[in-house]
Amino acid sequence: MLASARPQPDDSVFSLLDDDGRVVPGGRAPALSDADALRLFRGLLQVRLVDERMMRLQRQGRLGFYMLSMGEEATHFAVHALRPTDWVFPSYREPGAAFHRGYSLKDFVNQLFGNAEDPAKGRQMPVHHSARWLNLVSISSPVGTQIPQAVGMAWAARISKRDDVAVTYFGEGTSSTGEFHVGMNFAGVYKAPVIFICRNNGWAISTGKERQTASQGFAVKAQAYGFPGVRVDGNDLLAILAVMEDAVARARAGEGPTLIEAVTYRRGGHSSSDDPNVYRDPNEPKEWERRDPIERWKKYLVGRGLYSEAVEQQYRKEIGEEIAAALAHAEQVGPPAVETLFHDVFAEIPPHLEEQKEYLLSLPRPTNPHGGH
Amino acid sequence: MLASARPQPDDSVFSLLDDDGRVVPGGRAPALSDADALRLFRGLLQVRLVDERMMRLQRQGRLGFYMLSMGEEATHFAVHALRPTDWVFPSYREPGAAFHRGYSLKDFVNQLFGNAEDPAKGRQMPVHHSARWLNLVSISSPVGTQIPQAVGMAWAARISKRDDVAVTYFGEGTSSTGEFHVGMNFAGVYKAPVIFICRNNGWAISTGKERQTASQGFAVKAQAYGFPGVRVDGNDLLAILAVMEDAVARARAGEGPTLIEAVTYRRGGHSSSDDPNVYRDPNEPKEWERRDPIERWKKYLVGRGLYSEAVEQQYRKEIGEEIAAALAHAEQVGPPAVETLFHDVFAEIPPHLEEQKEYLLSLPRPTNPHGGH
Amino acid sequence: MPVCNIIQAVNDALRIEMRRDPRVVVLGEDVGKFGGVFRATNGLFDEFGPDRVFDTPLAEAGIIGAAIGMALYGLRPVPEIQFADFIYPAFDQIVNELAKFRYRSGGQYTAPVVIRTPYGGGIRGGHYHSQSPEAYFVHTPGLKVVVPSNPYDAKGLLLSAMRGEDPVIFMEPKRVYRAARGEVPEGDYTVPLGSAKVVRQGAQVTVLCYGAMVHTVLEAADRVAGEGFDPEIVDLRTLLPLDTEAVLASVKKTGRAVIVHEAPKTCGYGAELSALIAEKALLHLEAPIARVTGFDTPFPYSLENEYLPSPERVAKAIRDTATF
Amino acid sequence: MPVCNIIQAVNDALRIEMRRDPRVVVLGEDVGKFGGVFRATNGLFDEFGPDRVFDTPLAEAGIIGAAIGMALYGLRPVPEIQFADFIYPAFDQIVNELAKFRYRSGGQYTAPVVIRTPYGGGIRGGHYHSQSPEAYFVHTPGLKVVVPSNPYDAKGLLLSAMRGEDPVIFMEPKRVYRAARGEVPEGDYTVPLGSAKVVRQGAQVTVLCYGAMVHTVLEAADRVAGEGFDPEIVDLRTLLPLDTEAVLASVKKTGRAVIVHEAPKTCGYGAELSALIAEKALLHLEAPIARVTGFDTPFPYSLENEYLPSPERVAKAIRDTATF
Ligand SMILES: Cc1ncc(C[n+]2csc(CCOP(=O)(O)OP(=O)(O)O)c2C)c(N)n1
Ligand SMILES: Cc1ncc(C[n+]2csc(CCOP(=O)(O)OP(=O)(O)O)c2C)c(N)n1
Ligand SMILES: [Mg+2]
Ligand SMILES: [Mg+2]
Repeated sequence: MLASARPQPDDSVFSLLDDDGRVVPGGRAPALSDADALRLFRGLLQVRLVDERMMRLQRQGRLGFYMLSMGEEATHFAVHALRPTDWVFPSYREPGAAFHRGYSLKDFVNQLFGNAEDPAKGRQMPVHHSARWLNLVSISSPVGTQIPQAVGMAWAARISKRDDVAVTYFGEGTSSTGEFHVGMNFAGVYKAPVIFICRNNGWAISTGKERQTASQGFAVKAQAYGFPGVRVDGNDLLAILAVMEDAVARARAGEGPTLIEAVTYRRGGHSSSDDPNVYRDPNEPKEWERRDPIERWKKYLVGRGLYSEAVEQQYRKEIGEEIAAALAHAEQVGPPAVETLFHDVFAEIPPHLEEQKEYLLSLPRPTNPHGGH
Repeated sequence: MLASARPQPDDSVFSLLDDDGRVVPGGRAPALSDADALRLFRGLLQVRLVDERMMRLQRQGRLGFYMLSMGEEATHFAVHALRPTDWVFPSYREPGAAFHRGYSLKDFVNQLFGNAEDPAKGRQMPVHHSARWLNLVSISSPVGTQIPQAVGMAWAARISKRDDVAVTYFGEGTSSTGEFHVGMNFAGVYKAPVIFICRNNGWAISTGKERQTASQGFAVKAQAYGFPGVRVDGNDLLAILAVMEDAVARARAGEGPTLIEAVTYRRGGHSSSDDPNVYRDPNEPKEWERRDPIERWKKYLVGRGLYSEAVEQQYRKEIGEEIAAALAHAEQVGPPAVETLFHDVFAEIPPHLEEQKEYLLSLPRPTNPHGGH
Repeated sequence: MPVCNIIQAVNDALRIEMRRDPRVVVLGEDVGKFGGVFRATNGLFDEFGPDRVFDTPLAEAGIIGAAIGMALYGLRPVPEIQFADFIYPAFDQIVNELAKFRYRSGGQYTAPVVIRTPYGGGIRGGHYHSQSPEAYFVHTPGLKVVVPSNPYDAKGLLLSAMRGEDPVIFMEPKRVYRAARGEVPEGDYTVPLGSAKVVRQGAQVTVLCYGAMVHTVLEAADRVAGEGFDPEIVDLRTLLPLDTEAVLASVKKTGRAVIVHEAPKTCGYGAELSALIAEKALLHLEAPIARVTGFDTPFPYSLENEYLPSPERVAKAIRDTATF
Repeated sequence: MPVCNIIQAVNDALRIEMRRDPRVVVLGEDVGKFGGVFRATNGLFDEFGPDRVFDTPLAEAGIIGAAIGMALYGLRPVPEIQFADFIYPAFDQIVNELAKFRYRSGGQYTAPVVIRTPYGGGIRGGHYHSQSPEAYFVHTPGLKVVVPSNPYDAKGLLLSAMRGEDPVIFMEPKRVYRAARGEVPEGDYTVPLGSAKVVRQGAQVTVLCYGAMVHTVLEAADRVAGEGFDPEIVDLRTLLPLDTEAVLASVKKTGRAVIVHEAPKTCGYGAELSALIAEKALLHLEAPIARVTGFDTPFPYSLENEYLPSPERVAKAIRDTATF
């Protein structure tokens, strides 16, 4: 007599492009200008190239830490459906979302180096960007904390009678946190204009997705909060854009939140500190290579007659040069000035911090006491 | 194209007894001996009578604080489906669950008074019982904290290769906490033998249930965790027992957790400190009076030929006398000895606490410095 | 100047600021129509409506997380945590997020959220309706911590907190919510954060205290004054930033210090005060620094009067320190 | 006696205890097959299987909440929190539940859970992989707090913690996880909780420290010894219960105290040490008590070497205090 659990939503994942980049029969593709289609291609490429370069740099000991998103790049460009006045709360694995909103490679690399030109003043580890001028909210390491914050912001927009929406990204592992629940639940209750993008890349460090939940996928979780959830092929940029357009329209129209589960795969390690071969079958990532989101988008461009080898080479060259220039610059910029250690704790430096600052400034600048990094 | 939220489970609530205590046509009632049916009746009555007496006492200023469960008593007796070796993690509003497992009125009242004979040594506010000898876990005020604990215990039983199950109670408001999510999710992943009883009594202090979630009811939330959820009429003890028997059988057989939403109503205030007429329509509770769980059970007994006015009067008399005796006793037992303040912080008193103890014992015993309570 | 209690003063401050600044919103459990379990938000829902005063689902992490998001958008949220004992589910949001937003973003983002929460014992609330968690927040860089002891300060400090640019933990002494009454000017005024107040001038021993304990200390002072002692009492009002000057000036004058708080002794705020004095005024000291505090046990129920610093215990510490 | 590092010592202690006591289970994020992001649980999954070593979903509140439930059932859970910076989502479970179970149930229930967590800076981890939250736990009655500085103590203290009847926060100094090497006996031995160790005898000034800072202090001592100073260094090992006798004995002997820790200064553990001395050894003091600590800012990234107490800063404090 137990009203047993309703059948879980089936495993089906919404997609628009097949593996060869063709729009599936009957697929209603969103409108996308040629320029935008190419811009997105360039964006995808940029993330890939930046990742490759930074991982190399890290291996060479020139960069402390890095997190790459190989294979997940398409998810970053969900933000294409937003207006500049909308807000994005990223996690650490969507640099493309920042680039697409206008975050420069120079700022990006300065942040990685935590140098004096880092827009966030060298305060955070690499890949924790912050760009107030782009409505990109400061990234935090503790996972999930941004979820209720995004809801609060969306709700603030609504009670301020503006139609801004907020988007937040997180991994499938993060759906296990209390903050996920609390944020999703507030969003449902307030019908806040917020979109939750759960990048289901299969892994949370060494922990597989089936260890995060016994539910069939993550989109189903929206049912607990009374709003729609949708599973989308996270390697299919066109499908992502379509789903996002709907979700944004719903949010802007006051119809409330949407949970988007983007099914993808973390082909690399969790971070530059991680060796995934210790805990997973090295063949697993290979299977996902043929579903590469960039290759798929390229084929889509081919289908639209927009692709040419020359254009790609041009992009690669430009990006490569930009990266090189940004690196060359960043490496010669020094660290932030010592006194900045005490700035921004409060709006004004209170007396006890002023005293600590003076004490520190009175000392000789330390040599690195903990061994070189 | 959004795979919009699946239809919410309908509002239907499983029940077996109609308002006149008759088993509904086709209803498969669980086996219940005459003795048990009567024992449950006595238990229901006891909760009601205890609540009435304690609220009076509180109003007279003889008791600091009390929380009553008028109208929700049937939910307490879900524990009837358990073995004594199973475990119960109650919230503050299920005294019947404790009584049914053997918690005496004497212990109950001593706890309310926090006197030297309180089994928990006067450490907690009234209605926060603890009875290790009955596998009743110490009740905590912060709501929801017991949920992951119950899961951990259930899972401990499983990995210890025993078939004990754990049951935890909480209110519908508590489903909004992070702990609810985290506990439910762990339970799903580990298939822990645990039963979650969500007493949906419509209110969390002044906050109505529709302010806690945008989902249709609370049972649906189990879908997010990959195990069954069921809505049961929380004023129908027979239905509760039936649903519990199934859930316990599933748990013991290693089939995993169940979420039971018991739909009921908080007819009284949140606690003795609360006046619900400030925030809700005074007619609302009246509508629920005709669905009184005790009246319904009485009619069920009548149908089974078990009820007689004389038996009820006998129960009432016995209970009344037991309460009176427990009160008379509790009121003359003094508070715990001063030195007990320092016991049980750790297994042994460490030096710094020993010193604090000696200091306190060296002082004259204080008169109540903060005005009488 | 009408006489009112702390709840009324807090309510008044909220109302004044909500009228003055449309960005101010109030959120929390039961703060809406009901007006809060202590009635501190009473009437605000009626006056400002459901877009500025909202009941939330039961989740402190959500209350603070959402408040942060609202503040990032430009609003001025004033969330209520029903009891300080229930603030811990939001601890990560407070300690890792709220406190660090300005710093970690290099000053780009600020989250001026003022968290109001009733704290402290003396209401027969046992471990979960009596705690004084101020030390956790004082130890967290990026938060200001304010604890008024009376209606005048409560109103003036809360108005300052809401007008500041930093996050503030505003702890209200619930034991004296209604008992501490005093004259409170109508309309607008502020008491600046970071300034302590000498509430009794004296020459012999400095007593540092805050919140509900100020009343206990005043009672103790009355007793010992009758015996010829002459304590000076400093009501700290803001724990961070602390009015170090006022503290040190008084201790240097008297050469003796007694520190009083309800929270457990070990690593409580009193430890910081004592360390400050040992660092900056050691040579002025003529007696060991005494701490009169809650004991290092969870807050008890039946024995709360034994647990809480009493006028007797404070009086004894004053005598012992003065005659050392 | 083989030489090993702290990670190996911790791993060894876990293995010994899991072999000895079938009630011991290990849980946390990535502690299973992978063996933990710092590899402290390496090999345990293979030896003890999935019923005794489990990966959890990503939720610290669940890890600690479940561990409490397991302990109530009679198991001996040793959860890992991946970084101390991520312990706050479990703060309510730790502070309101774990710490109070024995007390609130009048001794009926106990939850002897040992929470292992790497803490501290010096690994270029920024605010969220560098924190030292020990003061929060020391201020919470009902918890023991242990911070080893070297492999020998790490193993012996962890074995003691797992065999005790109380909840323990076991903080592992990740900066020296691999760098601090030393001889560690094979097999079983314990180092009792609550006993400090004088790691350098000296006559002139007492330096109190723990965890990774012990190494910084030793380096500072080497420098100042060359200049003719003679500091005594006490490695506290257990912060609660503190070995008060050892601390006071040393301070009474030297008459001077320097306290060193990484956590922010205000209301840090050093405040308690200072207050203790000001209470119990004031008359022996010949100089103000100095604290060399992290600054009252969030833990920075680029400037972490400026933030952390350096041998230079400690050396300066020793010189200043000794010559005061
Ligand atoms: C609260 C918290 N606990 C633990 C960690 C350590 N940690 C960093 S990333 C990560 C896994 C996150 O997995 P997922 O959410 O799937 O995101 P992904 O890395 O796959 O993008 C963990 C456990 C953390 N950052 N925050
Ligand atoms: C974490 C936490 N926050 C707030 C409170 C204050 N509080 C006590 S009971 C309650 C409402 C609980 O409602 P519900 O879960 O529906 O249980 P009910 O009282 O209806 O049985 C609240 C908000 C608390 N006890 N714990
Ligand atoms: Mg992932
Ligand atoms: Mg309820």
